[in-house]
Amino acid sequence: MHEWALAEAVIAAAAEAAEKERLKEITEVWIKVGELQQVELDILEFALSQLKTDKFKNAKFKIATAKAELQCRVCGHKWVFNKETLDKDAAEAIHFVPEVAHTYIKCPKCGSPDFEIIEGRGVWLESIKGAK
Amino acid sequence: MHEWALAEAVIAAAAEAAEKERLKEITEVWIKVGELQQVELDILEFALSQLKTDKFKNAKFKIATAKAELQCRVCGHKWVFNKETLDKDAAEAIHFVPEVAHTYIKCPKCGSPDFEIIEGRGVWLESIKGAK
Amino acid sequence: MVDPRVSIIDERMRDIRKVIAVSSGKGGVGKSLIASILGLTLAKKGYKVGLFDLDFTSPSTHIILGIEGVQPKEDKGIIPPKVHGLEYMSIVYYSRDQATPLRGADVSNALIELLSITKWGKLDFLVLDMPPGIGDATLDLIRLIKKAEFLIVTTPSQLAFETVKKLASLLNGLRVPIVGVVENMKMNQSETIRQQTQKLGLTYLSGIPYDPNIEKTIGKTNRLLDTRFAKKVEQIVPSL
Amino acid sequence: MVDPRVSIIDERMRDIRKVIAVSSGKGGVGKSLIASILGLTLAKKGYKVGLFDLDFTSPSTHIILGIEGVQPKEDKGIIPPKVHGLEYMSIVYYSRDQATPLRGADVSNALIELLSITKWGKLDFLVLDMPPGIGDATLDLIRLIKKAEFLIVTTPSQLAFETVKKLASLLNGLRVPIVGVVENMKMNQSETIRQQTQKLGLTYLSGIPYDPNIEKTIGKTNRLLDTRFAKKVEQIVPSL
Ligand SMILES: Nc1ncnc2c1ncn2[C@@H]1O[C@H](COP(=O)(O)OP(=O)(O)O)[C@@H](O)[C@H]1O
Ligand SMILES: Nc1ncnc2c1ncn2[C@@H]1O[C@H](COP(=O)(O)OP(=O)(O)O)[C@@H](O)[C@H]1O
Ligand SMILES: [Mg+2]
Ligand SMILES: [Mg+2]
Ligand SMILES: [Mg+2]
Ligand SMILES: [Mg+2]
Ligand code: NI
Ligand code: NI
Ligand SMILES: [Zn+2]
Ligand SMILES: [Zn+2]
Repeated sequence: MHEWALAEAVIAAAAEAAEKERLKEITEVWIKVGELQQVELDILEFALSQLKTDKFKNAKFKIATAKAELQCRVCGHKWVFNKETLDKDAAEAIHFVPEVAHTYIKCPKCGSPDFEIIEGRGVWLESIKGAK
Repeated sequence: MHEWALAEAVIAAAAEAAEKERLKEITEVWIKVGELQQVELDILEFALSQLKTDKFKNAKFKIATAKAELQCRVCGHKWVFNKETLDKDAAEAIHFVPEVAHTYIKCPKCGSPDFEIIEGRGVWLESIKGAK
Repeated sequence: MVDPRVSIIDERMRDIRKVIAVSSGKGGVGKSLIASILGLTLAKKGYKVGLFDLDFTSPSTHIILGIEGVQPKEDKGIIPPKVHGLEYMSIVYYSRDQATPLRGADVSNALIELLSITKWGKLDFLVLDMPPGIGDATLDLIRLIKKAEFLIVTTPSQLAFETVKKLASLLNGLRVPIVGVVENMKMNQSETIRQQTQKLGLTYLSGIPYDPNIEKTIGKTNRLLDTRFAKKVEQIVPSL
Repeated sequence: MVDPRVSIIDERMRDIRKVIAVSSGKGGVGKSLIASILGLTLAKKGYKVGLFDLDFTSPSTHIILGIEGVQPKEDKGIIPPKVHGLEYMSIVYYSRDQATPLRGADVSNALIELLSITKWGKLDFLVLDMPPGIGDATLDLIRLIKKAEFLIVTTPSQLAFETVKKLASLLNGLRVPIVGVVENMKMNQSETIRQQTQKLGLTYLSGIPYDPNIEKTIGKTNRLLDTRFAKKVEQIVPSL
């Protein structure tokens, strides 16, 4: 349920972006959600709908997900995060703070925890559309 | 004159890349040099020519330079590094270890040393061409 | 693409009156002990206090405070549990106190994540236990929490004071408020650090003696508050 | 685009027999003092020794060794000056000992730069003074210098030993060799840390007493070598 806090951030960031572009109304908000964080999309969507301010009253929220791709800094190996290979507690911890992936996940090829999350971390505001 | 050490690194990296691509001979080596580090290009070129091993005997080294663009993490301001605004010692220190830029350079807009070197740091191997 | 998290941090800090970052260029000077005891002391005085351990790769306030077996609640964000009167937040809730090797970019990301999802509510003081060095956590704090004030810890050693000078010069250059300097682990009555602190234009807040018995009180909050150490930390409160 | 620097690091390390990283999850445990005195001790025994200060945001070995007014020479790379018998390298040559706020990515870049341009030549030992925490410098060292061995420093405090356990578990997981553990600032004869070290399967190298007079010897290499501290550091040598 901390998805609510993330939704608040998205609304705040979209409002800021609209301000910058001098939009009176926001019609579309494109959001990208990385799978590493295992955000519950229906809760996120519900929260977004509840948090709508006036500017967003006709806004559609378009959510795309991105696979979480990890790359080892030691051996260069790339792989995709698979929640099923983790125990429940570890998966939940990563849900809150994706960086603790470095505690629970190791490079499947060389065993190093020194990998980069090259894609699929967190919630991003891709773009907004609206009317001036 | 530590350009020599950088040239050695370029030759080693190009040889590794050639190995990976199974090239018998290298004909072109594209190098990018960022201006932040103020590498002396004629020394770099001379060093490269002297360090050529057999595989490189017909190689041409193509060197492009990139302006050093810095961006402040606090206020977002972007600017281009200008050596002339620094005293000689600071410029020389940055020549050896570009990161000490954070000691001598501040964001011209907000005064923060917390900026990112978004382009124009160091010496890069862009690509190689050769024959199998 | 925009990272939406930074847009909500001001809102999350809105009802916090003061943010005190206990810091020092140097490690091992007593930042974590001072941050913990300062938190406890303020709570005992009736203030609403949060304590946030930002030393993600080597957290220690949970050991000092003997905190185990609690977890934040989830309610439209995460709500730090109240332990010994403190709203207490640490990465150990998620790392389970196992080795957590993090590069600077990861430290920055974890910090921003926790700042954006943690709901502190109304606080008089949020005490931050900072990692050593002048790196991602310190720079992000300066960047993201405009109301943060720094409490700088040193020891009588030249080695520590040199790094304090560097931190102070960085903060001064950016006009970030410095509450003052605490000299910890004093072995004698030397006034050197007091004088050097004042020469830098900074307030000398307290001189805490070296106390060989402090180790025995670690993990036991009542006993921690009974030490001379705690009495000396209390001297800082009026300056906050 | 390829960063060519990492391709030359093996070559730069080729003629170095042993690389000893003096480290600890914790700050302020004596890493810099031990690294400095270990370097001096090895040099006095006739070994060819390099000392490289990798605590870029809070360097201190130059203060401990009283090094001032020297700079590397440029000769197809940079050649560390020989000071007190040590080939000595530090970022202070370039930061002029001013505040150097670096994020982790900068620490990583500066480390790779210096590793790729520094010509140590033939050395018996390269001693590395590591920063606290488990961050970019430690991870890059593990990644880039395969022959690095870790000498881990702790104090008798639980707070320090907890971070040592984490560092050891990281290194063991990666099969990085650990020379052993040094217990610094011992206040009494307690065997606790020795026992806990052995329980982890690690070698207990030396127990160094707390010495209130060590501060007075800082900056004076002859006096540093005359301390009991130095005698205890000498005990480590046969294990290297
Ligand atoms: N005044 C003091 N007297 C004795 N020991 C102290 C004192 N202050 C701190 N310590 C001890 O010094 C070590 C470092 O303290 P810590 O708070 O972890 O420092 P930091 O957070 O700056 O790394 C710990 O073992 C702690 O118990
Ligand atoms: N055995 C000891 N006795 C007394 N003081 C010590 C001892 N070892 C280290 N110190 C002091 O403790 C402080 C931290 O030492 P330092 O080598 O800088 O640690 P680190 O590099 O781990 O941060 C310094 O002021 C140093 O002089
Ligand atoms: Mg989260
Ligand atoms: Mg250079
Ligand atoms: Mg601490
Ligand atoms: Mg040190
Ligand atoms: Ni959740
Ligand atoms: Ni040069
Ligand atoms: Zn790997
Ligand atoms: Zn700026």
